[in-house]
Amino acid sequence: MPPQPVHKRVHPRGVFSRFKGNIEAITIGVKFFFNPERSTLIYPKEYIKLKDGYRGFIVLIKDKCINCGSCARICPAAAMKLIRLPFTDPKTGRTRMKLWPVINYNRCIFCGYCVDVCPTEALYHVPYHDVVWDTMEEAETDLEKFQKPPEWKTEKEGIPVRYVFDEKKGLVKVRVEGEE
Amino acid sequence: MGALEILWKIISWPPLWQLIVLGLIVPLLVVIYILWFERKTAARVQRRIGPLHVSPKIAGGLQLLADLIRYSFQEIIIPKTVDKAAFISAPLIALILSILPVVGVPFTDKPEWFPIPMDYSLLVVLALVTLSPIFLIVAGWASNNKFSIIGGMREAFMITAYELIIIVSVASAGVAVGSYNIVDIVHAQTGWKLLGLLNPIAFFTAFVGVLLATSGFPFEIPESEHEVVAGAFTEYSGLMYGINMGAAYLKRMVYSIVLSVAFLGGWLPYTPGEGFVSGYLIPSIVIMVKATILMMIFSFLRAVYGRYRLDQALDLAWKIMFPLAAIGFGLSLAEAYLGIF
Amino acid sequence: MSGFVRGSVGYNDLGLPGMWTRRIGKDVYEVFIGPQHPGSGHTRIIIWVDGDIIVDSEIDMGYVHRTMEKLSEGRQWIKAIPLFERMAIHDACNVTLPYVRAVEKLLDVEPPERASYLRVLLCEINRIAAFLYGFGIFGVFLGHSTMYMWPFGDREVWVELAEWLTGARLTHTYPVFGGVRRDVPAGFTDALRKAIRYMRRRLEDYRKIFVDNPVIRSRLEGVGVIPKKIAVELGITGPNLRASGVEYDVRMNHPYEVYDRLDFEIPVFEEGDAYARVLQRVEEIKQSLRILEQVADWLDKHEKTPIMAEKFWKTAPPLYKKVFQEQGRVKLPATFAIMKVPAGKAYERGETARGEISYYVESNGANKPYRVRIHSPSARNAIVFKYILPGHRVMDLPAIYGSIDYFPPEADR
Amino acid sequence: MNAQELVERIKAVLGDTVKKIEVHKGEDYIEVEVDKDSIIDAARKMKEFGFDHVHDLTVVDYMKEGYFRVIYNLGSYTVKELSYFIVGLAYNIPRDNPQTVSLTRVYTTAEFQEREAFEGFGVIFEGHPDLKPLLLAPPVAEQRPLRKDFIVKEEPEIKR
Repeated sequence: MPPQPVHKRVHPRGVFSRFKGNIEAITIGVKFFFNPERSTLIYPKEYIKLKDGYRGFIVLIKDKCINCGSCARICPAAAMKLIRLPFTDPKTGRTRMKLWPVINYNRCIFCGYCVDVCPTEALYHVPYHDVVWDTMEEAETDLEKFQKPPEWKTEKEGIPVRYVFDEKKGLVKVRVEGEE
Repeated sequence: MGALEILWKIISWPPLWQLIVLGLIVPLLVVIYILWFERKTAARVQRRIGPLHVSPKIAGGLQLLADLIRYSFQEIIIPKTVDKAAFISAPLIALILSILPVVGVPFTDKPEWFPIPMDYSLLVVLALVTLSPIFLIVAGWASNNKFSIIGGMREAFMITAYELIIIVSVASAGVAVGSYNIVDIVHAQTGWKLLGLLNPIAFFTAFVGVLLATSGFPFEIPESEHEVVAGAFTEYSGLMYGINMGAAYLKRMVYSIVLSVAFLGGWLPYTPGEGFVSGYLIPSIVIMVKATILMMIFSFLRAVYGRYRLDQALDLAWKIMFPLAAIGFGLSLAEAYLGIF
Repeated sequence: MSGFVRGSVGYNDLGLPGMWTRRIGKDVYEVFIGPQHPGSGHTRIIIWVDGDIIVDSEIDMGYVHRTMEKLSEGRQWIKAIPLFERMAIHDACNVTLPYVRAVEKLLDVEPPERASYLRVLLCEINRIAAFLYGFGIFGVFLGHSTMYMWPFGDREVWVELAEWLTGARLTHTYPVFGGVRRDVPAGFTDALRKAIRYMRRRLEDYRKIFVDNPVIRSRLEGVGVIPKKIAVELGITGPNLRASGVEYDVRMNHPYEVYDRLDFEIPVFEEGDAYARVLQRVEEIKQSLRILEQVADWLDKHEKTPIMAEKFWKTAPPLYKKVFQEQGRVKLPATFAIMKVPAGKAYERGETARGEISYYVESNGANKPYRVRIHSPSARNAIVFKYILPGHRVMDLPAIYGSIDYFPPEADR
Repeated sequence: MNAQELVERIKAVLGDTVKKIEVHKGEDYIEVEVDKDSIIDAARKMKEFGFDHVHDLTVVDYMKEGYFRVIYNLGSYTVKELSYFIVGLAYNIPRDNPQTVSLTRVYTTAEFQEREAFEGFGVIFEGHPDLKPLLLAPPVAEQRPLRKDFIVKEEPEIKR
């Protein structure tokens, strides 16, 4: 059934509803004052352990890469670049120049196009994105750096938590323990 | 008489005591507590945690001290275009004047501990509390900033709204008892004959009046952030801004003290005895606790209400609160006639 | 009445609103609200006040302008999706969907049914999140700090859902040409139902503390009234238009995706004041929850079928199909990066949280758009500040600004 | 009502002023090309017909052909059967002398949109009450950034 318009009107206001409104507002304030339903994340003492499939930092598996360059071509922010590096084929022993992707996290917008367009699944996301670099140069990767995930300090220092959906409280913070 | 004894005599001279304890130490502690409470209560209602990082063990209690230190070390910027003398002096005078009314409040019924013994103390207090808003307007005017001037003008409008309400409704306490001496008013309330219970209308109007006067929610109009940035304080920075804000809270404290002696029975149910502890310390603590509870209620309302429009606040003050205050006054007269006190 | 002019408009013969005010003279104060003002966002509203009454006003936008129309001409078709998303990142799916649909029109591609449902799913999640965002901003404009924190906290529920579905909190880049990028993960619909029930309960709390709060009602009732005729004349859009009594919603008048198969209402309020606009948004959240329930039911009942159009999915290698089966993730065809779109023009619109967004897309057969013209809802609503503000008090400015739910990055594009 | 019927009705409403009518993909967008001189007249007629607001004002720069195409995309809020469609009221103006008339007297909605077209393309709308840049700062607007000869430099994909 297609949507239908329904006309509504603002309910009028009288002395009684004013009084009732005040009482209701104060009551609910008092209710939350005595029973605060907090869900604040005390970052970085706690950090969210993100779900699988989160589009975080991108890592290259060099062995799978076929140097097609699709990732760089589809990158909307021009963060993924192709660099020319010599590559020695282990079978034939011949050295050729090949195009390899590297990423510049100063520009990356984490859209995940590169991961999704890669025909051999040579790129994958790691489920975090909160890393601080001291300089802009550090955020640029070379081919070596691109092959391992960036160092995640938050994980070492904080307690992993996860938010669970709840009917009463919306999101409930749960500690993640013993999950590896 | 040794030198120590003379020194002790000087220090324990009530007016000096009042100056140090009630004028400096107690307000600082109370304001720090109230600011902390205000932030924490808002956080609780809003499902947050509130200040935490400075001292997590006592729920961020030292956050305010940290803020204070930060304020003190911030650069005080005085723009070129302001009227310097007025710009600097207005907040200082406002600070002094906002705490001044305490001189009229006896915190006990033993005359030797009075700051200044007088027979019309309630009226004197009411007269003194009306002084400080002028300097807020001066501060706004001296800032030479459009938002400051608008904020100052709003404060000027608000004075016309709240002054009469507070005076009429607090004065009705004196009318009911038949004396404007605060000691008499408190004495008359012994035996749970609290004026706040016997004349709830006057208490309510006085409460709303204080909200209006101290720009507490829902009447936070003179410095409403989203229209006039910070009202009269827009150009102030660093400690000067802190002084301005502190003056507002001191004003609220003084009003709360007035309300708690006039309507909530002052140092009752405790009966002051002889000596410093029984005669002065405990009664004043009782009063401060009552005043603090009132201030906590004021702070709590911040979490529940938005702000009224200026004309609506004036409407409410003149069309509803002022007649109510007059009715409260009449109720007090009737109670005095019936001889309840 | 000599010496008095009506409102701000001397040149318009349409009789737009505004009360009788004095001519701008030397006793009129010029106040610049913004762009650094706490109550303006990244825009500037210049008002001329006579006492407490706004005599004339003008909006000066463009502080966060990014020339998206021009930028899109320089990049391939698919690269424009993440770009346009940045207009309103908390409403990302709604904002990009019409562009995707316009290009699909040119490509002659229809998304599969399941993809359509998934698009609607994310659109409605985004819509609720965007409404809650608007409520938060509105609350704090009226000095109601609790109403700032609560919707922002509850918005997290929806953002979390969107993150679970798409892998990103805000800039989902979810719809692509021919379908969507991910299928629903296991257990998603249960969480969605929990979120729906939770939101329904929370709306009652909002009503108590904000919507029915007498202070808020006093601030909003009769303020910023846009009568029906003027709403149409100014061409405002979205909940603001419907709060003025116009029965217009793109989901109803020009149904896209599967909206014509879902059972929901288009609430319409008659009053046209700021309070009606608030209630309008509350009602729309309720309707969005209804839509989400139906989408959740549909997703539970139906098998996992491809969510990419046959044209692109047919040629997909086995690895792609394996990834989809295992992870629910659609690998994009490599042609997307260099895809050429047949020449032609397409016009597509969609209903975002703030109103109707429309894309005029023209292709000349190249791999880049020839011209993309975006008209975003906030840009269409901006005209309100010029014509509705005069005659109100200065303190009504935040009330009107908040009730319009004006979002500068979206208006500036 | 389908698109063909609407085309017939628009023809009847506008009469001779119509130069060309095109129904674009999706059958919901109709482009009506009219004579530049009769645009105000055509707009008045369309407004009476039921297209009560300017949905969007688009200018397309055809640099090679040497003209701008100004398209007033009209929509309807009040007439339900028309609201499905968008009608683009289009006309061409020469690129070297982009002078035209403003429709603000007919459609108040067009005011901000004409300003936007003015800053992006330099199209001068005569009779506009307040023709100045809307989004851009005046020095940037001077360069008419939406014209095709304004090139935005993008980063190449391959690092040298």
